[in-house]
Amino acid sequence: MIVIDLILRLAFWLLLAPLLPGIINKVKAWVAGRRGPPVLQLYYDLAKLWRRGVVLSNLASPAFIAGPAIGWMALTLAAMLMPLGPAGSALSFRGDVLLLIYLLALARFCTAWAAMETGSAFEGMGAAREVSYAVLAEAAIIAAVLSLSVQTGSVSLATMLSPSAGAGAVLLAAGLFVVLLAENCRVPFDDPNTHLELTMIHEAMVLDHSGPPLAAILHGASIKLLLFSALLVQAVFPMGDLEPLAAAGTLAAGVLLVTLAVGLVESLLARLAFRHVPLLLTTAFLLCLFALLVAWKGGAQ
Amino acid sequence: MTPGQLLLIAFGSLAISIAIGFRMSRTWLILTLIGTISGLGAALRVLLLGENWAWENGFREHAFRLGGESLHLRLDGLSALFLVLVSVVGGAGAIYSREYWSDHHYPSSAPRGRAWWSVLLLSMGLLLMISNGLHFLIAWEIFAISGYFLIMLDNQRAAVRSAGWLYLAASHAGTMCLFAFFAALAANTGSWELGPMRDHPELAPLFWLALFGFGMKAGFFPLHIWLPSAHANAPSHVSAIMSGVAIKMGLYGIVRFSGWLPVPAAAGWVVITLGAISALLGITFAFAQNDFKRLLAYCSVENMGIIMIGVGGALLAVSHGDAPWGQLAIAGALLHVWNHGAFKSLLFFGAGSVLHATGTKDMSRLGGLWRAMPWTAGLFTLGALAVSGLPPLNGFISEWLVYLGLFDAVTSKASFAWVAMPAVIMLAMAGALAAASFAKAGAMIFLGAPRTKPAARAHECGIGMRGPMVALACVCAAIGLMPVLFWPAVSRAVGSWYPAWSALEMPVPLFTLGKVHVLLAIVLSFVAWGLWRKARANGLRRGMTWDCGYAAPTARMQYTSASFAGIVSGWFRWALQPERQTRKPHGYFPSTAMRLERIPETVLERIIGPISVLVMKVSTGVRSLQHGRLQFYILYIVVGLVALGIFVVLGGAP
Amino acid sequence: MNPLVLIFVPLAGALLAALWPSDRTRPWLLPVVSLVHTVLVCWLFIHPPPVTPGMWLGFDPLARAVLPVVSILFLVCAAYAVPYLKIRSERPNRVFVALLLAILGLLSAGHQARHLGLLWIATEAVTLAAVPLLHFNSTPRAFEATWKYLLVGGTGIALSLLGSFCLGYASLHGGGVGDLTFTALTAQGAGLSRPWVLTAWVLLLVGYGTKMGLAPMHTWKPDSYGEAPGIVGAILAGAVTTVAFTAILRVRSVIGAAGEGVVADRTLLVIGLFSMLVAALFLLGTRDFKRMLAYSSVEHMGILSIGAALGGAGVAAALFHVWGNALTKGALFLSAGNIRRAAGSPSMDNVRGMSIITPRSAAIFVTGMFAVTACPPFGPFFSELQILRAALTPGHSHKIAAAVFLGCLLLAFFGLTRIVFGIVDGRPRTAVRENGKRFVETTAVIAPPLILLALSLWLGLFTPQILREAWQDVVAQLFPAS
Amino acid sequence: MSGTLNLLIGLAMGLNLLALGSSRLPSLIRAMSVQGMVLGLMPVLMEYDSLNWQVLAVTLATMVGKGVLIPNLLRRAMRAANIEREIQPFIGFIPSLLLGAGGTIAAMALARHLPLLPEHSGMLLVPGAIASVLTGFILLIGRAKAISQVCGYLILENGIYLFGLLLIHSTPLLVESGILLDITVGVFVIGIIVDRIQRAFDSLDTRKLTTLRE
Repeated sequence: MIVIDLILRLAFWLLLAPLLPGIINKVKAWVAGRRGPPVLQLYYDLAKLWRRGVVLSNLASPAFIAGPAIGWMALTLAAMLMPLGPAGSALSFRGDVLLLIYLLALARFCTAWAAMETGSAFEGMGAAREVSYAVLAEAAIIAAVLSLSVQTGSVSLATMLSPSAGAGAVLLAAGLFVVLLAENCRVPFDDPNTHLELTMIHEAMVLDHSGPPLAAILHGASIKLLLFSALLVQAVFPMGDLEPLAAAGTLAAGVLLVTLAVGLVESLLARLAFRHVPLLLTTAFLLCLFALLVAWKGGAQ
Repeated sequence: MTPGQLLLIAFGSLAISIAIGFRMSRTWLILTLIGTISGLGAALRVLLLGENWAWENGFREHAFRLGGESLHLRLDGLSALFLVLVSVVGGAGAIYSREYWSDHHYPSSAPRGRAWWSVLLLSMGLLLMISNGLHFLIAWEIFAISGYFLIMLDNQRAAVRSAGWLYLAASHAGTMCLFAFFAALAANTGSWELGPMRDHPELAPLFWLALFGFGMKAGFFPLHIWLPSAHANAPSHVSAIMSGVAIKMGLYGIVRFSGWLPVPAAAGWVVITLGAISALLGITFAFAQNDFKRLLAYCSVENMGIIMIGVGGALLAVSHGDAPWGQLAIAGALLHVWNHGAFKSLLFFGAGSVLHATGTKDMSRLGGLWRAMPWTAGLFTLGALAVSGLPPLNGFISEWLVYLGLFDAVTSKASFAWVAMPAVIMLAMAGALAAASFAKAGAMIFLGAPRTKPAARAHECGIGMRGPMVALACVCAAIGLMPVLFWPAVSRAVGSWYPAWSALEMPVPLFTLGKVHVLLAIVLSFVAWGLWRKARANGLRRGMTWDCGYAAPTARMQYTSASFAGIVSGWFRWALQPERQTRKPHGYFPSTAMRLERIPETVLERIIGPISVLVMKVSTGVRSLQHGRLQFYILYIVVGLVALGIFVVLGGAP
Repeated sequence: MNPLVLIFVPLAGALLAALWPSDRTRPWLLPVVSLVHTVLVCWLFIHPPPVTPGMWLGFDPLARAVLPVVSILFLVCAAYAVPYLKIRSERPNRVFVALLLAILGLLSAGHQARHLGLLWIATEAVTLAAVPLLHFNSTPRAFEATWKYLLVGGTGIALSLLGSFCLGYASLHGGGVGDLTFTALTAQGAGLSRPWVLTAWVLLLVGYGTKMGLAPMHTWKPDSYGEAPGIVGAILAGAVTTVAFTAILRVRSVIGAAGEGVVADRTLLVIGLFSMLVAALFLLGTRDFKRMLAYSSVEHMGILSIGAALGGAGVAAALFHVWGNALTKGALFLSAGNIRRAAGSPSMDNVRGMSIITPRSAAIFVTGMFAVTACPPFGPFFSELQILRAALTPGHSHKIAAAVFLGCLLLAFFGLTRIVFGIVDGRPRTAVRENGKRFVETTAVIAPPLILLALSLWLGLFTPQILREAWQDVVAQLFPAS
Repeated sequence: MSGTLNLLIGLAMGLNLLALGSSRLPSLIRAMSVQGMVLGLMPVLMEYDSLNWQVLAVTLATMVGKGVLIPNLLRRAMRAANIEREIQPFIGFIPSLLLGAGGTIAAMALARHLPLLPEHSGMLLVPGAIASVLTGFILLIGRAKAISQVCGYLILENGIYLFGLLLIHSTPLLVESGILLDITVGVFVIGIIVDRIQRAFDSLDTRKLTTLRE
């Protein structure tokens, strides 16, 4: 039974994740009045990349390939910990939220490590930016998580996310949405489409990757996006007291909504200048912090 | 064998090895290993079988006393926990030093180094067991001074000398506080004997003395001034034991006496705050360093901060009616003592072999070493993952416990627990920064292309240095994958810290976490291997780094350590106060341009420096009174006479 | 046995030395005579003779508690003097040897003096006898140092004489019959006239404080310690200052009996702390490692007077410190003498890397430095910790004093380590390496400081109970109240 | 009898002022020696009813020591160094005179506060002693030439001796003679050192003696 559950879950995350970037691109195309690439474009790309050979820099060590693999798997396992509405999570225990956060950190570490492998200045730059902005992002996430656990008096995702939304839901939503944009390298932090390497964070880190490792990276990124949107939705929408089906529906709708929002942001906003990025992240952190304080006070009364 | 016998063997062999160390390095190594192993045995017996061991000299009154006090040793859970660390790192370092600081390379200082190493181990071991104020101070001072002489092994270098002096001065400042602490303790209780005395509320204020005195050694943030330079300039095996074990002695002091004595109400908050600050600022400074040993040293400041957060949480819980989350916090802190000891020594050993191979500590002169020294690279990477607190390694377990404690504190919504919220957030930021720092360190040292010739000519270290590193790496992995096995020891230590929490039941998730880690390890390695296979199958082509098509990349075009840390050091400019020198390129055919960035020892150079300058001014002023003119000397006598006369006439009222 | 032998044996030895024909064999008189002296002292220490109140001289508890260390220090220095005088064979040593022995006798007299006037005479005699020893090197610097020693010391002596008269007059005015033995004065107690007693206390404190070298009367110390041979420095710092300290203790007991103990203690505390502070500030900056020893001595005199000010346990600790300080300082002065001789200069500006040139002396010097800065497990550590404990006793706790005390110890440590490691570590100056006649570290010059250091260690770790009792007896006799 | 005594003490005080005011060394030395003689006489006057050989001996010794021996010693040193006068002292002569006078008045005032036995109440012993001690200090601090400093020191000792006379009746003479002995020995030593300094620096100007300093 557990095995089947695991397999289904795995399938869900692995298969569904690449859909989101497709949707985002569609939205952008639609806003811009273009036809745009098919929704399943990422699936094609992944399939193609999976069959391609690999060009390995002379300087790179085997970790150049191990890095993406570990990052990919770390994200997948993190996803396993993320409850899916009524379905709950594959495994839930006190403090699993911390494991989730640190698995994300592990993924980041490995990506950055792999990026530094080639000794390319661009990838070094990308890695530096990635790890630096992560500091603020981590702060925001932990604040958000704290506020959730203050609301619910629990430290395990399953119980943290289920009950009805707390007083700080709006703040939380805003904060987490910004974090989502930052962590997934979307506009206004990053632009997955441009190829001006200097302006990029994530894309700059994977310049030298090719073939299956690149596929792993792209797929991992899509899983991360789905993960965050699921987190955002369940943190904000009250679905603890809904029927299972309704809850599932709400979750799906919410995720779709988030994706659309991301798409709209991407098509309406321009990239921020780098010196403004920390400002925006700090704002996100402050939003989550306020959410936390609201939750704390709310409990005190 | 009983702990007593084991300890006898340990101290005996170490004592002999002091004398032996000057001559026979092999015998010395064997003796030291016997000593450390039996010490480890004794500690484990106490920790696992829970047979606390105590010994008072049964001789006649006045028969055999040191300084008029009869010897009293005791080895309980807490001491044993630290003793394990001393034994493991002490033994590993002894092996490592034999190749790293060999008679062949350092004929003059290697024998000294061996002897002082044994003295250091011996004094730390005794320190952990002595329960008499006078003897504690003796062991403490011997420990401090042996550390000094170990740092000074290479005392021909001026940098080493100044670092050593700074260490000695700071350490003595701490010791003076401890003088006051123990003297006041003895004056209040009427005896030098130490032990549980929570029932003397009047002793509570002494905690501040202990906090400063021991904190000086523990090196948390404002008191860390001596730490970076000392750890960076000492021989690497010394840095390893200094950073992995010696500073823990300061922590032992704080934990031990906060357990034995009553603590003031504010203690918990202060300690948490100090911990949080040193965690965040420590790692910020670490990230900004270019010297990888300095980076490691500052990272120790961060880790002490993490431990202090845990301890502070526990103190807070104790002072507010034994809130159960305090147990998790202190357990995490004590486990982190082991973890930090393990991975920090591993990292310093790795740093040592890099230094040994290339002769430079500057990361921006290294690079691409993984090819020449795969073992070091791999083990260093493992250490880096562990120190960044990433699963599935040991760092995560302890930080997870501390986090859990703080989260429970917050969710308990007790009004005094608010301090846990900022602590958690700062801890998280520190975690992210740690990952950043070690991504940088590993990448700058081992990845990319060699930036200088020595880096290109590097060679792998021998088995004598590799062995200890492998052993410590195994410890990291073991704690990470099987935390459950280590829980009983930690809970024993917690019990002996605060009896009310003895027989502490294991938090269930730890077991799950262990399983998850094992699964994680398997999956990750399997997938990594699989992807590698897949890439090979698809055809693996070696080529030049693409680098956006730039045809002639050179090693000097790589991102350097300073530029990697640039963003963050910009955010923390207020704390780091970086000193920048830049020469911009200009003209149509730009000539050479440069940008130097130096991170000063802010606290030392911006705060302590001016103060000491002031003191020296005063001293110079006073010294000018000794100007050699006899007439004035006699005048001084008259002045003294008159002053005393007035003082007496006023009845000596101050 | 009559304690007078302690005085007459050395004086006879001095006479013999003055008449002894040969410069080459004369130095051997020193160890021989002082060995006899030490044996006698130890014998008296174990079988203390009865002390009748009226005696002017007697092996009383205070003498019993202090004289042994003086004798031991002297013995070791005498043993060191033989090789030293061999090295300095170019200088005639008749006066040197004779006066050293005379000083031993006078010191014994001073420590045993139970009479105000006698005490003063002995002290002054010691002061004057030390003069030719100071300019043994007979360089202009040595003469200058001697001149300052003579006038500053003389002034101090004069003041202490005036003080003695005042105390005498206090007793006279209080209806005393002019018996100046301490027993009589203490017995008269509250009968002494208050204004005269206070005047006497101030004058005597300044006077004997000058001999002790308390700030601000310490100015003679660095000059004379800096210019005198190491052995003379050792005896001055370890033994001669002790006489002044015991004198102050005896007077203090009289003042206490007169009911002015509180004021006396306050003055002692203030002047002690002041001396420590001044010494610490000087130590931070001075660059000459023999003058450094002088300032360190000033600091320790401050510690002694603080201990005396704390009464009871403090006084016992101070006597303990007298022992520890004498032995450790002796070791430091002798090893410093070796280093000075080998390096050819006392200034850290041109001395360096002595751990390579004179490894053994350097090792002793460093260890002695740690010992003298109250690093365990040497004697001074235990005594200073006991003083600290006395200062923090809940009943009459001097928290601020304790804080200043520790602060000064710390500053002094900074200063000492700075200088000592400055001259010990590093690469030796080539000039020093190649200077013509190399100083060889024979056992004869290494053993004495080593023995002193070992004694200091032994004293700290295994303080014999009989010694503790001797110190307690002093407290019981001089400070019956506490 | 105390009338005569006070007369002598007044004389001594006057000599103090003379010593302070004189720039020529010989007159300084002479003042000091005369003062010594005067003081030497005093025990006889104080003890004249119970006169015994001890007192006489002390008197003789004092007068010879303070009045003859020491001054000659100093004169010799002075001649050796062929210096006649004190040039540019640290404290000028007029200021030292004023200081001395002020000191004497202060001494009178201070002495009031110290209780005296009836038999001493009429005498100027205490103020005289204090005055000479002050004079001694002023000379010690204010003069540059070694010889004048020695004179200052001796005047200081005179003051103390003067004070000691308060006790001459009660305390055994051993103290007194001991003091005398010390002073003489002291002065011999001083004389020797002065001589040595004169040789080493071929001058007795203490301004030259400032090589030992921080």
